[in-house]
This record gives sequence, C-alpha cells and structure tokens, in this order.
Amino acid sequence: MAVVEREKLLEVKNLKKHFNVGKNAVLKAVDDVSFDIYKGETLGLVGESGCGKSTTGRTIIRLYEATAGNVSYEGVDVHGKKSKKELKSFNRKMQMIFQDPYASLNPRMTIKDIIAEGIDIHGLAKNDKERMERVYELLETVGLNRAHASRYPHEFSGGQRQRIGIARALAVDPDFIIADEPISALDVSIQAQVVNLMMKLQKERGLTYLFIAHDLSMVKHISDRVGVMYLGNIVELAESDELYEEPLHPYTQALLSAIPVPDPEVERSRERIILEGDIPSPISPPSGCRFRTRCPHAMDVCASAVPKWQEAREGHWVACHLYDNDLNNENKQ
Amino acid sequence: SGKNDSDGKEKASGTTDGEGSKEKVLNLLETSEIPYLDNIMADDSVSLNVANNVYEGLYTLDDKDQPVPAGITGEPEEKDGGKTWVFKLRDDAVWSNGEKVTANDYVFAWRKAVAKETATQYSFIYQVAGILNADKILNPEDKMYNKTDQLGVKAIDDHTLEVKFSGDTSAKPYLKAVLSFPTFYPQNEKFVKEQGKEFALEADKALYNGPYTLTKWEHEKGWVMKKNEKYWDKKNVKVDTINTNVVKEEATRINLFETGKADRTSISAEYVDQYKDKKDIFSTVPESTVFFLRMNQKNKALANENIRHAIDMGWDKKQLTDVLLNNGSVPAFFLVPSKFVNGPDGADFREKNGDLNKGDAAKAKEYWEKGLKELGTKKVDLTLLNYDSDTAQKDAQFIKNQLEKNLPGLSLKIKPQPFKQKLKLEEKLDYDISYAGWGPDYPDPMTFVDMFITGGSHNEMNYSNKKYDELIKKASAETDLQKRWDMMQEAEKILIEEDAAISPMYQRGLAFITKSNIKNIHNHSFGGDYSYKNWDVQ
Amino acid sequence: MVRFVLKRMLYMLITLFIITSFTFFLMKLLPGSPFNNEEKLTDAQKFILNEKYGLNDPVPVQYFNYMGNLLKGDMGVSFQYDNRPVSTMIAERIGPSAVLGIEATIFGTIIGLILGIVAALRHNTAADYVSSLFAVLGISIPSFVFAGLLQYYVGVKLDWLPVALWDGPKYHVLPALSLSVFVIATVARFMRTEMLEVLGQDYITTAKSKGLSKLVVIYKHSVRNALIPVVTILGPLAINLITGTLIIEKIFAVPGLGYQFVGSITLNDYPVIMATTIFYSVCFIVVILIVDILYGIIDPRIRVAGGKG
Amino acid sequence: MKNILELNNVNVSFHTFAGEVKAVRGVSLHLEKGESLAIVGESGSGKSVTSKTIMRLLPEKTSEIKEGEILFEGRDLTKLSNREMEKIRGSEISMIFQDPMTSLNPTMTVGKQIMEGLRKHQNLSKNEAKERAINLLKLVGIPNPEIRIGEYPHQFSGGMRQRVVIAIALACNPKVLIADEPTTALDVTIQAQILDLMRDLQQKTGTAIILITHDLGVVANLSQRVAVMYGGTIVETGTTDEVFYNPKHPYTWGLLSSMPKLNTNDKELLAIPGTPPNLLNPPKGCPFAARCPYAMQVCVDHMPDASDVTSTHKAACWLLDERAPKVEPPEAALVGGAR
Amino acid sequence: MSMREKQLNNDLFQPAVISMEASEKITEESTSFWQDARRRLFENKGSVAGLIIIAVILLFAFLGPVLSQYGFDDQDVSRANLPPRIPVLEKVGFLGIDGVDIRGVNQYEMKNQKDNYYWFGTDALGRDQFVRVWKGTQISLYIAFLAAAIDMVIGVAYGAISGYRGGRTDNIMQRIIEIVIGIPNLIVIILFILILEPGILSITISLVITGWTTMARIVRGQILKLKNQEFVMASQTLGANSSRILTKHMFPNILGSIIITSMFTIPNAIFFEAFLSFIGLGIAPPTASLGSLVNEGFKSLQIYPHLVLYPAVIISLIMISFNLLGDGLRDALDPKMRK
Ligand SMILES: Nc1ncnc2c1ncn2[C@@H]1O[C@H](COP(=O)(O)OP(=O)(O)OP(=O)(O)O)[C@@H](O)[C@H]1O
Ligand SMILES: Nc1ncnc2c1ncn2[C@@H]1O[C@H](COP(=O)(O)OP(=O)(O)OP(=O)(O)O)[C@@H](O)[C@H]1O
Ligand SMILES: [Mg+2]
Ligand SMILES: [Mg+2]
Repeated sequence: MAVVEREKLLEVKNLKKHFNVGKNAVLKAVDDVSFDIYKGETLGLVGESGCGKSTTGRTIIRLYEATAGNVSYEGVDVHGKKSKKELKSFNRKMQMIFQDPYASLNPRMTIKDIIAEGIDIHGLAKNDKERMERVYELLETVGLNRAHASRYPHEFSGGQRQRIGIARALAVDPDFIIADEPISALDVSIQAQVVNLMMKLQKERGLTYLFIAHDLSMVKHISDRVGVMYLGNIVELAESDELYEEPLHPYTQALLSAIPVPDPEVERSRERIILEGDIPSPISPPSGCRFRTRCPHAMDVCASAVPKWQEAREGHWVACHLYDNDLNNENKQ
Repeated sequence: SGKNDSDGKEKASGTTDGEGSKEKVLNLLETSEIPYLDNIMADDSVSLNVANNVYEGLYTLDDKDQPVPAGITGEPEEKDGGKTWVFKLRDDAVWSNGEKVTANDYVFAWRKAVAKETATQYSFIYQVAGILNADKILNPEDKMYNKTDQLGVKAIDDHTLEVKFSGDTSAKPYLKAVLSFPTFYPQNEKFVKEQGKEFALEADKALYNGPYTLTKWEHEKGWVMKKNEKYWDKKNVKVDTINTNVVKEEATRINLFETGKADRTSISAEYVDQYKDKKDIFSTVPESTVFFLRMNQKNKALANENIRHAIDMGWDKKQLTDVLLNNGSVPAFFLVPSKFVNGPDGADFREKNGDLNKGDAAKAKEYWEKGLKELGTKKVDLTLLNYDSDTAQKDAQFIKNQLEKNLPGLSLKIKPQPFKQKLKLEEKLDYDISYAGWGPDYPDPMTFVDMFITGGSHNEMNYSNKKYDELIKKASAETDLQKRWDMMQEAEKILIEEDAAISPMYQRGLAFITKSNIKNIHNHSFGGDYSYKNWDVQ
Repeated sequence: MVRFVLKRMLYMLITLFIITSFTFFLMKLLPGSPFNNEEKLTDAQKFILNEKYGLNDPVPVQYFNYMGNLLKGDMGVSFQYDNRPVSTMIAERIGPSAVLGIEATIFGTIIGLILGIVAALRHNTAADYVSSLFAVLGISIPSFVFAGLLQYYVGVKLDWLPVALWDGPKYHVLPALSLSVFVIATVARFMRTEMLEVLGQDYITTAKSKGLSKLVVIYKHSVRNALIPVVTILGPLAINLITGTLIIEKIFAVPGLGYQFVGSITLNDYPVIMATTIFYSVCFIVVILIVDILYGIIDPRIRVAGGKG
Repeated sequence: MKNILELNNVNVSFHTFAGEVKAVRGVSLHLEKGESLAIVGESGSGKSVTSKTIMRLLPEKTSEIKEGEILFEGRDLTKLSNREMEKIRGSEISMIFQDPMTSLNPTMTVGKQIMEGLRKHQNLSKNEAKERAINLLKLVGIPNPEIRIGEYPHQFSGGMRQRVVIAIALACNPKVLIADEPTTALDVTIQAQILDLMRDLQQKTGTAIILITHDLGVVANLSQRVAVMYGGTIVETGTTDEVFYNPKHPYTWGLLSSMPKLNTNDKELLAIPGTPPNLLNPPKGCPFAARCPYAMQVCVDHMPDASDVTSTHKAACWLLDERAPKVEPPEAALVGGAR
Repeated sequence: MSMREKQLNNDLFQPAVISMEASEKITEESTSFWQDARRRLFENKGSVAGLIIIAVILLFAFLGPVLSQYGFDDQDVSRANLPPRIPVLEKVGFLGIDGVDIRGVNQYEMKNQKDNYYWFGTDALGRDQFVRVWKGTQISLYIAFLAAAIDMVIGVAYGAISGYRGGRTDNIMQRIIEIVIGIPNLIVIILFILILEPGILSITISLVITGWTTMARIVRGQILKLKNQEFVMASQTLGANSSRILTKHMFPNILGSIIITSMFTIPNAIFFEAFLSFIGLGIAPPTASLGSLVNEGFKSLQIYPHLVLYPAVIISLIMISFNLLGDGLRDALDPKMRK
C-alpha cells in the first residue's frame, strides 16, 4: 500500500487505565495501548464486550484520568494541565458520541436544549434566535425535523436518539469525534441510517472518527483502518481490507470467522473457529499473552512472555508470538 | 420474696380475705422514681415521703402536723437554759435486721449529714435547727470546715442522746418539727459501712426502722412497702402492703384509677370538671406552697412601686384559681400561706394579716397611671419568665391577657424556659417578672419571710428594704414568741402591702381522686407528704 | 469479611470518640448546674456539691478525667439518683425499651411489608389507595394521640388490655402497637415504591416464564430485592425505637431509656447524658454496620464489592 | 396435526395514558414440531409483544389481547386460567429473554434459579433437581458446574449468564422455546457458541424454536423459516431461503439492503428512510407505505392481505396484486450469489 | 381473489408519493421542561386535589382569624371549654356541633352564651378555637415550609457536594454525617433554643440543624448514580463546568427524590414542634401551633374532645394533601408521564 505521509491528528502512547475495584483489586481496563489516528480517517476499534473499548475512548477524551501513558492531540498533551480556556477549546475540537442512546440523553431536557448545550457553553450563538436556527440546522443535518425540537428523548426511537447524540456532538464543530458503539443498540435498517449519516458528514466536513463497535461488518464498512482489542490490549491493527482479508492474530481470525453472514447457504456451509472457554477477568488477566487461555495456537512461550507489538507487515501491526521475529524467523521471510 | 409481691400487685386493692387473715393493700402512684433511699440524701418529695414511712427519727408528725415523739420515750430534758437537750431513746425500736436503734446511730447519721463527702442538699436543715457548730462545719471558709466530730451531738449511752444547740432553742418554736425531718433520722453505722457505695441503692441494701419496709424496688417502675413486723408500734399500722407505681403521664394515671389499678391520684384542672361532682372520690387538699410573681427591681419600670402595685392588683386571682387551676388552690394575697402554722395565740398567721394589697382593676389602673407618669412613659414592655410546664403556660397566658387589658400600655411577653435555664436567669437577675413558688422547709413563717432579706440567696429580684431586714433579723433572735410572730407579720405587710415586692398568685391546692374505701388520709404541709401508718382501707 | 468488619470497627471507634467529645463539651454548655433546684443553694453548698462530683475543675480537666475513666470502663454515677452507677441504670432501662422497640419494629415491619406489597401488586386499585391512605395517616397522626386513643378505648372502655405499667407480655401490646404505627407507615410507603420498581424488572418476567405461581414470584423474587432500601431506613428507625421513645414510655409508664434520657438532659445529669449518648451512638453505629452486612446477605453483589477480604 | 403452535389473527393493545397502543395487529403464525422460526423486523415492530403474548406474560392491567387465538397443541392459550397457564410456562413453552444482565435475579444463586422450574413442574426432590441443574449447566457449556451452581449471577460473565438463561429455559425440555434476541448482547465468538448450542439442542430434543433477532446473519444460521414483522403486522413469511433469496415485500428488501456486505465495498448503505408508524394511531393502509419507495395510492387506505407466493411463502403487499406495476427488488437486496 | 380487492379501483395502483410527515403530529409550540412539568402537574387529579386542599387550608389559615369576631388571644374564662356550635348546622343533630358536650349538657345554655357561636368551641381560657386553630395552622405551615426549604438547601447542598466531589471529600463528609447523627439532637436543640430565644425560627433552625442528614444521604446517593450516567459525561465532553452539570443535569433528575424526601421532612417538622411543646420547648404562648394545640387539647380528650379533634384533623389533611401533591410533583417532573 502506498504510504502517503499523512498528518497525525492523535497519538496514543502506552495508554493505561486501571480502576480500583474493592480492596486491593485493580481492574486493568486498558493496559498499554498505542496507536495513531490520522487526519480525516476513520479508525475502527473492535473487540468483545468489556475489552476496554469505551474506556480507551473515554480516556482519550479526558473523561477518565489516564493511569499511565499519554495522548496527544495535534501535538498537545491531552492530559496535561490546562487553563480553563484551553480546556474549552479542546472540548470543542474533540467530541464523543455515546454508546447508549437511551442513557446518553438527559431524560428531563428537551431535544433543543440537549443539542444547544454545546452552543450555550461555548457561547456560539449571539441570541436566542440564532441559537434556535443552529439547532434546527443541526436537526436537519442529522435527518430530523424542527418539529422534534421541543420533545423529550424518550419520545424518540433509538436511531433518532443516536442522531440527536450526533447533532449534539456536531453543535460545536469538532474536528475529531469518538463514536462509542453508536450503532450497537440499533436495528439493521437504522444502523444503516446512522452510518450513512456519519460518512456523509465526514465527507462534507473532513471529520476524523474513532469508531468503536463490536459489529465487524459495519466497522469494516466505515473504517479505513481497524484495531482489534482483547482484554485491555490492542492485538492487531491494520488497514481494514487487509485485516479482513488476512487477519494475523488468532483472535481476529476467530472473530472474523464467527461473523454470521446473512446468507443461508453460506451459513450452512461455513466453518467457524470456535473459541473454547470464557473471557478471563480483567482483574486477574492471564500471564503473558492474555489470549492464550482461549487460543488454538497457544505455545509455552505465550504463558511466560508478553508478545511484542510489532509491524508484521507494512502497516499491519500485531501482538502475537506467532509473528515474533525473534522466535520464528521464517515468518519474516 | 418477689413472687408474693407480684401477687400482691395483681390483687385488687382494699381488703382481701386470705385464709383467716385480712390483707389490706393500697395501690398508689408516683410521678417519679425514688431518687434517694438514703434518708440523709433525700431532698425531693418522693424520697422524703418514702423515708418518712420506712424510717423513723426522734419525732414524727401526727395528722395535725404536730411533732410527736417517735423514736424517743418522751420529751427531752432541757439543760443549759435550753441549749442542750437530752433525749431518751426507746429500747423497743429495732432495725429490720434485728439490731437495736442506738444513740450512736443518731450520732453517726448526723455527722454523716454534715460531712463534705456526703454533700447532701438538706445539710442546711442542721443550720436551721441550730445544732452546735453545724454552720461552721458546713462552711468551706471556716477552720472547723468538715470537722464533723465537732457537731453538737453525743451518745451518752445506747439510749441517751445529747444534742447541743448554738442558740436559745426557745426562739425556735418549730425545732421539734424540724427534728422530724428525715435528714435527722438515725442510720446503722455498721450496716452503712458494710454496704459502702452500695448503701441504699436497692431495697435490700438499706435497714428500716419505720412502720414499713421497702421489700421490692424496681427502678423507674415502682416499689412495694410492707408493714414492718419489727416496728414497735405495728399494732397501729393498718395497711399491710403498699404498691407504688411510677406513672408520669396524668391521663395514664387517671386511666389506671378508672380501671382499678390505682387507688388514688392527683388530677389537674382538665380532669377536675370530670370528677368534681363525684363527692365520694373527689377531694382537694390545700398545700402550704405559695406561688408568686417575682418582680425584678433592676428593671426600671418594676423599680417603681406604683407599677408593682398595679401589676399585683391588675389581674383576677380568683379566676385563675377557680377556672384555670380548678384544684382547690386559693387566691393568694399574702406570702405566708393560710392553715400553715398557728401563732403562740393559737391563731392562724392569716387571721390577723388577712389579704394584703387586694384591689380591683380600677385601682390597679390608678396605680398604673401614676407609675407611668412617674416614669414619664406611656408604654412598658416586660417579659414574664415562666416554667415550661403546660399549666404554667396557661396561667401565664391568663395573666398576660388580664394585665394587658387592665393596664393600658403594658405589653407582657411570655418566655417559657427549661427549668434549669429559668433558675439560671433568675440567679443572674436576667428577667423582668418570673413565675415562682415556695414551699416551707419547716413549719414556721420564717421559712417564707426570710427569703427576701437584702442579699438573701432567694432574693433574686434586687429587693431591699432596711426596715424589713431589721425586722427579720430581730425576729430570728427573739425569744418572745408573740413578739417574734408580730414582727414577721409586720414584715409580710411591708413586703406586700407597702412595697408590693412580689405579686402573690395563689396558695396551691391539690385535687385528688381517691377510692372511697381509703380513710384517714392526711397531707403533711412539710417534710414527707404522708404517714401511711395512719391510713386505713375498709 | 473479618477484615472489613475490623476496619469498620476502627472507624467506629474514631467516630465514637468524636461524638463523645462533642457531646461532652456541648453538654457543659447546657445552662445551670446539676444541683440547682427550686431550693436555692448557698454558695457553700454549691461548692461542696461541685467538689464531690469533681465539677470545680476546669472543663478540660473534667474532660480528661472523664475520658480516662471511660477507658477504664467507668462511666460514673448519676447525680440525680443518688450514687447509682450509670452503667447499671442504662442496663436496667434498656430492657423494656429494647423489648418494646424490637416488638414494634418486627410487628411494624411485617404489617408494613404486607401493606406495601399489597399496594404494589394492586397498583392503582382501591387496595393501593387504602394502604397508602393508612400509611399517610400513620405518618400524620401524632403518636401520642394514637397511644392515648388506644389506651382509652382498648384499655379503659373495652378493658381488653392493661392500660399501662410493665408487668408481663400483655402489657407490651398497646405500647408496641402505638410505636409500630410509624414503622408500618414508613415501611409500607418504601416497600410499595420499591416493589413497583422491582416488579418491572426483567428477572421477574423470567421468574414468571418458569411457570412459578404469583405468590412464589412475589416472595422469592420480588420481596427480597425490594428489601434493600427498606433495610436502610429500618436500621436507624429501629434504633430510635429500641433506645426508647419518650412519649410512648411516658404514656404507658414503661420504665425505659427514652424518658430517662430526656430527664437527664433537663436535669443536667451529666454522667447519664454522656452514658446514654455513648450507648446510643454505639447502637447506631453497630446497626449501620449490621445494615451493611445485611445488604451483603440480601444482595450478593454488594457482598463482593464491599469486602473482598 | 403438525403445528405445535398456531397464532390466528392475534391483536394486542396496550392501554396507556396516551391512548391505546395497537402493538400487534392481526398476526397469524404457525410453528411446526421441531422447526425453528425466526422473527425479524424493526425495533418496536411487535416482536417481543407477540412472544410475550404467547407466554401470557404481558402486564396484566395495561395490556389486552383484543382478538385472535393462540393454539398450543390445539388448546387456546388465551382462554386458559392463570393456574393452567403456570403449568404450561416453563415446562411446555419457555422463553429466553433479551438481556442476560437483567433477566437473572441478582440475589439468588444460579442453581436455585434453574432448580425452581424443575421442582415446580417435574416434582423433583431437591437433590434430583440439583443434579439436573448441574447437568444442564454442563450441557450449555459452563465449566465446573458443581461449583458454579452455588454462585450468583454477577459472578458470571455476560456470555455465561446468557447460557444460564438458556439452561433455565431448557430445564423442563419444553416443546417450544421462544428466544427473544438471545445473542444481541454478546460478542460474535460467544454468539457463535450459543447458536451452535441451540441448534444442537433442537436436534437432540426436537424442541421447536421461535428466534427473535435483528441479525439476519443469525437468522441465516439457525432458522428454517422466517417471519418479517413491521408495524405490528407480519409482512412476509416463508422459508429462510425463500425470504433471503426471493423476498417479496419492499420492507424485506430494505432490511436486506441495509446490511453491509463484507465482500463489497459500497460506500453508502441503503437505509430505509423515515420512521416507523405510530402505533397509537396506526395507518389505515399498509404500515410501510409511508416509507416505501414503491407505494401506491391503494397502500394508503387499504391494508394488503397476505397473498401466497408459494405454499410456504406469503407476503402482504399490494405489489403482488396483478394490477400493480411489476417491480424488481433492488440490487442490494439480493443476497449472496443466489439467482 | 377476495371481493374486497376486486372492488378496488385500478387507479389506486399508481405509484404515489406519500408524505413522510403524514403520520407525525406536528408538535405544539415549544415549551420548556418546567412549563411542561407545570402542565403535567395540573393534569394529575391527585395533585390537583392536594393543591386544592392546601389552598383551602391556606385560605382559612389567613381568612379564618379575620372571619371570626374574636381575637386569637381574647380570653373570657366565663365561656371556657364550650363545645363547638355552628349556626344552621347545629340543627343537624348527629353532626355534634350543636353546643352539647359529651355528657349531654348544652354548655351554651349552662354558661349563658346562648347567642354566641364558637365554630370549633372554646378552650380552657375561653378563647375561640376556630381562630386559634387557623392561627396555629399558619404557624405549622410556616414551620413546615421553612423546614422543608432549609432542609432542601442544607441537605441538598451537602449531599450534592459530597456525592459530586466523591473520594476523600465524600468519605469525610459521610463521617461527619455519622457524627451528627450520633450526637443527641435534643441537646443541640435545647442549646439552640436557648441561644436563639425560643420562637419559630429557633425551633425550625434547630430542627433542621439535626434533620438534614436524611436528605443529604438521599441526594448523595442519587448524585452518585447520576454522576456516571452517559448524559452527564456527554455534557462534560462539551466542556460544561460543575455548576452547569449540577443545575442543568443533576438537579432536574433528583428533584423527584428531593420532593419525596421532603414529604417526610414536613410531617417531621410539624411533629417535632409538637414534641418540643410536649417537653415544654415549643412555641411561646399565647401563640400556638397545630402541634401544640393537639398536645394541649389531648389532655382533655375525654371531656372536651373538640379541642384535639379539629387541629388533629387539619394536620392529617395537610399531610394527606402534601403527600398527594408530592406524588403528583414527582410524576410531573418525569416527562415520561407526559400524555
Ligand atoms: N468506572 C469504572 N469502574 C470500574 N470498572 C470499570 C469502569 N468502567 C469500565 N470498567 C470495566 O472496565 C472494563 C472495560 O470496560 P469498557 O466499558 O471499556 O468495555 P467495552 O469494550 O466498551 O465494552 P462494551 O462493548 O460492553 O461497551 C470492563 O471490565 C468494565 O467492567
Ligand atoms: N407495556 C407496554 N405498554 C405500552 N406499550 C408497549 C408496552 N410494551 C410494548 N409496547 C409497545 O408495543 C410496540 C411493540 O413493542 P415490542 O417490544 O414488541 O417491539 P420489538 O419488536 O420487540 O422491538 P425490539 O426489537 O426493540 O425489541 C412498541 O411500539 C412498544 O412501544
Ligand atoms: Mg463500551
Ligand atoms: Mg423486543
């Protein structure tokens, strides 16, 4: 793949986020994660429920303090000390769409107030009229109509709510949006609406997305590059086509093989990699490679050494002993 | 034994025909637990009443409140011109453990009463009685402080007790009555020392020598007294068992009476209407307690005599007693209550002095306007410091309303305070008018009139009248009883009629409902309230 | 679990220490001396009395003396009731208060739960309204009125039960009943809300889908889960009842702690005030601990989060 | 009679403050012994209500079965008393609920929750029930069932909880199993395990399954027949192949088109524009008319009847009327390489 | 083909554009959350009933004393303890307001008051109970409102800070609450009343000083719950500061609980004041509150039941209506209840 030197927008380095849960128990929700996001691209992040996707997103946007590591946005450390003003401008540049369309809208606020919140906070409208104009405009942008403005969240369908969330994020004209499973709670036809909308906005406004989901087919559809997470780690990161065509990590392979295809014939004849066992607890993850307890290719070394995060092919990063240059040299050739 | 006692409680009151013998049972109520079973410590009506019935001293009061010999065989022999009295103790008086009551028991008890470690509030009664050196022993400033062996009391032998007084006993017509006070009762030295700190904390931790013994005492709940089988005069004790329960709520007491669980209870105005027509059970008893309004002369308006007169006259005392109190209380135009003590001439104190400063609203207004003029003002704002009880509140409201109506320009604010706080405010003279009361410590007008001498510990109203002070001082030392009596009467006149230093409110009466089969009830006007010895159940 | 409890104990001791100290100094601010009665005492008498009880010392010295004695387990003697040790006084009084409190709590809780459950199950029907009305009345009628009416009608007029006094089980009925009214009302209201919440949960549908009968679904699945918030309010409520309630004890002449405490405050009986406060606080803190442990028993999720030790 | 369960013209309404919500309107379905039927459709189209109606688990006071019959082995479930219904629930027909996190009682051990149904319906002793529960847990693939049986739901992961829910549903070998979005909350690898498990069970015990899901992939994987619901009605039903390869209803087309295809690289997905009908005031005609690109005047006022495409394939659309213009399904709705 | 279909006109089978908005009602003019809440409140029967009762009681509380010819402190012991007597209604015997006391004596005749009417009777000082009851109502309501208001300020602020700050602050603040609960409030109250001169204000303040803990704990719990809600996070990502989050997001969502909690504060306040009169620390006479009237009248329950009856009934009415109103308010604040 031709490497065009693209401009890095966001750089995540060795990010860790641990939660203290109960006595002396630490839940390592995100444990040493590094990746970059380039301007104008969509980076997909997949992985099963509870593997730390949302935590990663929330730590990036400063909702959580990072336990270790750093995140820099346009070269500026996100977690560093900031004046109120800097914080505000940062908040305008980076926005988030939340996972749960039901929980992410205040049930006691009307839609117009929800959408206008960013406008109010940043003083983007001079007067009430201008404010409402902006709200209507945003509503129309996300495919709702102005009649909806004075309704309450519960009066909307999930897809509509998710669009309200998008409108809210767009209200401050951000450059970068973290979309945390914006479609998981929706049914297929509505998922399509939302994804279309996001892609349209990206085209029009040059937005950059971190798109978190566990639905692999949808992620492939929207993302330029995709990262796969497992139990707090990123295990594989590549261009989406590359990843889907040639997954390297056994977990990615298993994931891809398990995606049900909406085609009865294909389904009938399909071979799946069934993973044995359950996801271990992030409070006491397995030693070495965290996936080894379920991995069909587990080796002795997997229990003792943490696999290195390395570029197995150009632009295709993976953390797995199978591709460890030092261990199996022939793989390199 | 506990079992019998609780059986006794279940029994209906009155007489029950047991096998052959009749048991007479009384069921009484009290409003509080016994704070002290130790007669020396007793300083409240419940303790004093119990002490009066389970212990016995030199004298006891009969049902005319006259002191009669009890622990002694007759009147004492007077020596030293009345400064020394020698008592012969009866030799059939025994403690409930069988030991005899000896003169030494008195000496021990009396010394204990004035000892610093004991610190009983009633130690002052030894000063009232004028026992030799009592005042010095009790004075922390004196050299003799706490030297209890210097007290003027001595055991000549087991049955002879010698008591020395500091002054002439003939100036103290009330002396024998004072000696009937529980603070003067004997205590068995050996037993007391044996029990140590535990003494008198439980029914079985005390020795009794009175007509009754305390057989069961459940704190805060009640107690049982049984006829003392070792009592020298037990043939005159009629009631066998007296059960007393502690019930603080009046409605409950009445409900207990109604259901036959109690034989007698006091009732307040609200209930008097309900019972006053039932002659066989309803009764009222006048007490020797007088209530009055203190007027603090530190207040500019109250320093004015006319204003004080006006306030005293400006309200209808009769309505207060008849409608509000409604319990046998009588309007007071005096300080020394009626039917309290008779003078040397045999006449009641009130007979001569009568009602003082009695007037009507019109006269009050006259005084008031005169006073206002003198003060050069049209308006007087005063507060009335009050008890926090419901009845006192009602009384205060009544007085407020009357005074404000009859004395134009007066505004009276009622300020009820918790008891301790009220006392403190009075002590600090931080009030205008306060609702106060006084009951006698001993059967003599002096217990009332010496309250208001200049600087007296009870004169918490900045009142001072030289003539008054003079009269009291002279009366205290006067051995001519008639003169003494006249001086006290004059003093009272000065206090009320001339100076209107206080505004007497009423002499308290108590209303009772009592089962009709209970006889010979008598309220003592001081000391323990009752001598159950005389009571009978038919 | 053990570590959790131990740690809580430590916290408790600190809390207790602060409460004790606070109360000590507050109490010293109460007006008047313990000995001042209508009988005015002379200065000499006051001095002697204060000397006897160590009240002539400066307050900080008194404080250290008190705390020192407390550590030795000596809570002093009452000023009001001769030299009676305060610890025995409390030990004697707590019996009736506790018995009544426990009876009232148990009875009130049972009836309250039933009312609450019925109201929730029959949501928006007559049964619901009747039970809610009862609950509101329970909160809105002063307990002394209720107690007085019970005493008069059941005790005097009908003569079914003893009017007052404390002499055996049948003497408990009326006071316990009067005390329980508030419990019933509170529990019923909370239970109703919680039950409505729980009945809307998915696992109730799951339980129904197993074919369990309505009754089983209610008592096995709903009640227990609705109980947590009820337990929270019930803890302090029970403590209030168990440590004695002035009004009911007064009306029914029950020799309990509530009246004694109020009395000790109005009479400035310092040692009794202190001892009762300490006793009350200990009860309170222990109950909070018990409630926390109960949470764990009722809800295993909390058990894990609370104490992994 | 081959049909173990048959719904005829079932109408269900909710009485709310706002008025009557006509959630299910004239649904007819049938389920044969041992077959598996998938119900798909938009959120809010009445799938869950239909399944709860069969179980008679709708809220008693606010819901009402207005019309229709539900025949289970010939007995009309709508006419049974609560008592009789309790006997059927859990033993003859059982149900798996959507959300494994909330459908287990957090304060009861997993074992007890499984045993409850067993003890009620099969009169097992405690020990027998426990043994059976352990077996069930083993069956649904939970390791160390002897220990896990005494644990509480929060000690299980989402996937395991869902398996527990399945174990509960299977406990009494029901004749019909209704699974309402059993895998929505799970990740694909676990979803795959559970689908395998269900298929296994079906083959072993001959249980008939009604599977409700959004995921057409899951449908393709597990079910023999499909019913497509929209706006409270069934708009199309047929065998899985028929519906996937020869869909007849524009809504089905929409559904199939909006799936992203792994093997194509279209930049825009084909979403169905607009919002579903308001069931408070459902349209007189075809509920999909307002969003249908092929709508005709007739669709507005007249509800289309279900017309047979084949003996097993029905669709309710005026386009199937001979008078209607012939319309081909859009390219994107064509699944796989079929046709 | 069915009859119905045959009757359909061929014209109907022409493609048509169907407006998407057809099924959507265009909503009313834009309203704010608070306007909506108010409207919902007035639509709720219970809360309207509650409001009306409160309004009537308030009206009487302020008009009652004016209506009567007597002042609340006009004493005349010659007319003491008269039972109630109301013109016209006195003819209706069973109502018991004919001036005849419970012993069957017409006290008005007895006491030469034949021409007078005391609607609620008179008390021991001959004061008109009607006026006193309504005056007392004023005071009780004032105490209730004041207590609720202060509780809302202190309790809510404390709970909100504790919950929102979390961590150590929370830990310390919670310990302080434990201590406050541990210190006997009677001591605190007595001290307060002594420091501040007895009166309504000192009663209220001392009451609240010790009584805010429940509110604080409830609010804290709610805030903790809300803090991690996604809508709060969303607001944070938009750059909202704490005060905005607290006022705009948290407050409207916890208002319901606050109201329900104050439904307990209000009776507590009223009864606490009554309890204070019970131990003699209540309001200074001749002023009376409902609580002190009940307390006083209670003693003569057996002879003069009217003295306790009326104030007790009014207290109960106030409580019931506050509860109705509270429930209504809670519902009104929940937009989901919207019609
Ligand atoms: N505030 C928190 N405190 C403690 N643990 C948390 C917290 N937030 C998340 N976790 C834990 O961190 C882990 C990762 O959670 P996260 O929400 O990031 O997962 P996810 O990949 O987004 O999952 P999903 O697909 O379900 O959204 C989980 O085990 C979760 O329980
Ligand atoms: N208890 C209820 N009261 C009122 N309306 C209800 C109730 N339950 C469901 N509905 C309504 O009935 C309709 C169908 O709901 P249902 O739950 O069956 O949808 P669904 O197809 O299962 O959707 P999803 O895929 O989101 O689960 C919806 O419009 C819903 O709002
Ligand atoms: Mg997430
Ligand atoms: Mg559903």
